[in-house]
Amino acid sequence: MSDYRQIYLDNAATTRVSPEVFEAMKPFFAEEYGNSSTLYRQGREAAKAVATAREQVAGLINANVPEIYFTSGGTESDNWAVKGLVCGERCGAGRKHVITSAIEHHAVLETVRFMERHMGCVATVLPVDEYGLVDPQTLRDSLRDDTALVSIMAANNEVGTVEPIRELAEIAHDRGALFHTDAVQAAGKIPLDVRELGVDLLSLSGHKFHAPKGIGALYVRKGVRLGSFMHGGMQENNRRAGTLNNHGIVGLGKAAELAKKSLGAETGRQRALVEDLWKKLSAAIPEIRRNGHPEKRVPNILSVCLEGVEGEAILLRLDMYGIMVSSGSACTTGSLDPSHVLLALGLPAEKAHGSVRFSLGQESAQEDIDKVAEVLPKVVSVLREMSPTWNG
Amino acid sequence: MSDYRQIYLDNAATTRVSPEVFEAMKPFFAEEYGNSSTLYRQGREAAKAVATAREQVAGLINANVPEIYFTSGGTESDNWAVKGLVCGERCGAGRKHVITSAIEHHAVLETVRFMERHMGCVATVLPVDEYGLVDPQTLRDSLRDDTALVSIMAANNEVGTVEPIRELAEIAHDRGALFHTDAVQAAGKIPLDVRELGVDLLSLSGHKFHAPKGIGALYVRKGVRLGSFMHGGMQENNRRAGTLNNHGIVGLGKAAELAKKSLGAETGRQRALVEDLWKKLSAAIPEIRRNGHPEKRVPNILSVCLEGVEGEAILLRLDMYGIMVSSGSACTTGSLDPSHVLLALGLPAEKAHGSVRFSLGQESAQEDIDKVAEVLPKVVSVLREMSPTWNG
Amino acid sequence: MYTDKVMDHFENPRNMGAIENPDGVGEVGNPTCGDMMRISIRVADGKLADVKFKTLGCAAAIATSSMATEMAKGMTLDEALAMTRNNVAEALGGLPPEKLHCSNLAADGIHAAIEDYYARHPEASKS
Amino acid sequence: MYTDKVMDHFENPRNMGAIENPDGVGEVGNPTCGDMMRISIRVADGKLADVKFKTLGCAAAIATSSMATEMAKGMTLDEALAMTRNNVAEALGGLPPEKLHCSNLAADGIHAAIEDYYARHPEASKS
Ligand SMILES: Cc1ncc(COP(=O)(O)O)c(C=O)c1O
Ligand SMILES: Cc1ncc(COP(=O)(O)O)c(C=O)c1O
Ligand code: FES
Ligand code: FES
Repeated sequence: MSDYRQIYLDNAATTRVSPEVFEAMKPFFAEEYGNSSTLYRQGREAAKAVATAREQVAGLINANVPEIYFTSGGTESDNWAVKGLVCGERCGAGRKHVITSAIEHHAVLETVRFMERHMGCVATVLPVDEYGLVDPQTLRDSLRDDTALVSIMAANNEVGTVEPIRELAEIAHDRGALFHTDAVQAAGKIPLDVRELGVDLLSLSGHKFHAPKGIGALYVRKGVRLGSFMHGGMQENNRRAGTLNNHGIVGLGKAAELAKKSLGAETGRQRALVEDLWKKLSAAIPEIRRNGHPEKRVPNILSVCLEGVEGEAILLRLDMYGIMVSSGSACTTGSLDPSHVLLALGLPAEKAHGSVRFSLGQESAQEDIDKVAEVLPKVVSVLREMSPTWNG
Repeated sequence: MSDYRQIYLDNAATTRVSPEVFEAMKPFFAEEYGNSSTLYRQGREAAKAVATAREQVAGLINANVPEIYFTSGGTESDNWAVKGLVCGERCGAGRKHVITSAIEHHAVLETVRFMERHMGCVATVLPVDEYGLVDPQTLRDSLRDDTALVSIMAANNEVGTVEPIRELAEIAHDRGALFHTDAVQAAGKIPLDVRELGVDLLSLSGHKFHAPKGIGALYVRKGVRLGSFMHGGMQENNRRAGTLNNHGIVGLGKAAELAKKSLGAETGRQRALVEDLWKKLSAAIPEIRRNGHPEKRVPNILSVCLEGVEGEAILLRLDMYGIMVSSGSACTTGSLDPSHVLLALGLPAEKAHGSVRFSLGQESAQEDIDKVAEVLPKVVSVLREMSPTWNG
Repeated sequence: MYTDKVMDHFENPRNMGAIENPDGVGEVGNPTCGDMMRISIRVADGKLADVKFKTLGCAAAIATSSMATEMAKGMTLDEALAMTRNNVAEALGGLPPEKLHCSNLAADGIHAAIEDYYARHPEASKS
Repeated sequence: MYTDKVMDHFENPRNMGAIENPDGVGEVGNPTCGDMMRISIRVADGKLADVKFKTLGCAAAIATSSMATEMAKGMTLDEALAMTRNNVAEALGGLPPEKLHCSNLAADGIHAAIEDYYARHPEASKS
């Protein structure tokens, strides 16, 4: 069965590097390999390419060019934002309180937990409603005079819900706290304008929108005093040490440029595919439920729960047909609890175990949707037939 | 003059990705792009490639495979080693003292300074002798009961001096301190055996030995309790979060394999070229001085000081002939003080300003050496003629 | 991460289903944990004449169900009671360490079904 | 980072050398800082008839020496004294911010040479 066309619907996990991005990066491996902080011609050429990429990334989120700092990915950006603020200048100023949400990525949640356990911080983790939305009033009530930072993601990676960042950032600023948003799942998927959103820090990661793995960026609004996370050389205006990953940076820039260009059209196209998939699946499969907010969401993610089956089993059965998806089941991750996101949305554990996430990318096509709509009902009924909790 | 053959003698800054490495990485951009922690076939393939790379890197330094953790480069490895130990378990155990040397890379020195300024650590920075060697007796005298970590580099990046790591590690262990070595300039240049050296932690960086930029590794001896630096997902045995940089990891593995294979022959070849260069330069240029240890050094670095000229000017003049080198001059880096390494070796600032580093790589050839031997004397005499401190 | 044998039993599970009018039924696991298993057995001449499973769970849970029932079929009740979790994992060529908790279920389920058989048939004496 | 104009003056410096029997000499900078400059001038009719430099320093130091001497030649002493660091940097199409400290030297050196001229020729009155 493995000769089926590969149907990759796990773009929220990682994406294929697009051909234009690969072409843009290619010279930086074995031709323009110079260190971008040296002075000779070859290094200067690399520095120019890095400067262009910085413009492209700034363009995607309407930042000023010097506000973009390159990192090794979304995880580093999130770590930097949280640790650099809380541990740096703000902490010295006596602000030790951090607010985040229950559905953040582990890159934020685990970092906040570390700050609590080892750095003397205090954290408030905001609940979300059944759609995954943070309630602005709850944020308002949780802010304290010593709140250093509020970190709420722009879009959730499991269910796709888009948070009301602009409103939340304003509320944080009213109390003198800074605002970070993890926009790893939002960048390139929905329009992002740091000025309009009013955020102070924003994380993004290249491999989520067709740039390579191992490259990301942190937007740091001009004037924000952020301590360093990566100490060493004077790269990135003395704020992020380490030899610049030129090929990655060039790839990130190119991907940002492409994403910006195609944003409107791709959004519409992917949203239509997702709706079509949901329509077909919900018609063909009994006891299927959609997760996340019906409208406030990124266009490319469909998360469902399937009664009486377990996520990893679905994932591996779909793989037999060349369909690649992801699951929020605990069994997939090797931990004991299923997805903290689904639980935070109020799903009982037994339902959360039966979740599957389809996430589209620029290469996803109607035929992929049709194939899933044909295969998933079969897979689910095979597994349900096996299940002691179905028709029991 | 720009149509000269490019002569790249700045391999200690960064190297060209070798063709085999590029070929090995290539499929991981647009074909095998799956996330290595997913379960479907494509992800499993990526995971297998990562496992192979881990073996290759372990092989280069004679580590056990699970002792290798992938990072975004030398800077991250150094940050992790220092912060993870001092800030993590050891610190809780009341050990707050760190020892390092005056000639470490900024990735270690600045990290140690950060720990002092913000984390309540106390640091001792060991001096070096005129060749750049750390004196074992000085280390012995500096160790305290609360010394958590000794971090001494395996080879210095500016002058190439190789430190007596085995002896130093033993001394540290005698007092219950752990030992980290920054082997970024040593890996792939001289044989490294973590068991024989007896180190607990070792940093390396791919782009210094013909792998791409943005990938590195930290060796963590089994049993060493090291706190995380990058918090988030459960990758890397729950010790280093972030989606794995598959192409980078595969490239690093391949480069490690190639380096190991060619180590003996390349070492000899590069050492002979360096000696030949020194012989020719010292015969042709008056008032030239060699930096670093005459024997205890990596094979690929020649650092010299030239009386009466300034490093950046030499660098840019050599670039006119297509020769790329590096300089320890303050003017090159934009800081006010010249290289902290040359000053630590006891060179007066005016001499340190006139330093140039030639660093060879696997592509460096005799004709490159001959060209430098022909061009540098000309460049130096043009600049000296311009100089008010020469023949006054 | 899974061996070919695990994948084979996952993709083509043996003994899937429920025995009509079984001599014993064992139910282990908990849907809250994402795994649950119901084993039904038919006993003849002190041996397991038939063993079937229904399993909710991951690939490891399904594969161990399939493998364990396959192994148990034809065993005496004593032999089946002596079957351990490790026997099953070994027969599958190993399981990832984080999957051991769910793969324990299969042997436990068979044991529970046999206990159920003894409970229903007090005359059948355990050795 | 350097403009083409800077690179041109660095690669082909104008007015490099020392005037024999100069009317004034200015020495600024410090080799410890990596930069030092000696400007020698010849004065005729209250104007700088010739200006030459010797410079130890980076590309910016050499290029500003070249540019500043080029600009100064033919100026009246007053004009040359009014020449600022910024004039020179502007004429070169700008300099990286971290290079401003060394590029200051050139104008300073010319001023120092003129001061020296006045010191040697008390009869020449400053306006
Ligand atoms: C919302 C979110 N934040 C952060 C990350 C971490 O990004 P990376 O894997 O690039 O480190 C991810 C993806 O893994 C994500 O989905
Ligand atoms: C000795 C040494 N340590 C650490 C580093 C930092 O490595 P990277 O640039 O890969 O972060 C370098 C090179 O820049 C180095 O030479
Ligand atoms: S059913 Fe959860 S790990 Fe197998
Ligand atoms: S001479 Fe040092 S910056 Fe110019």
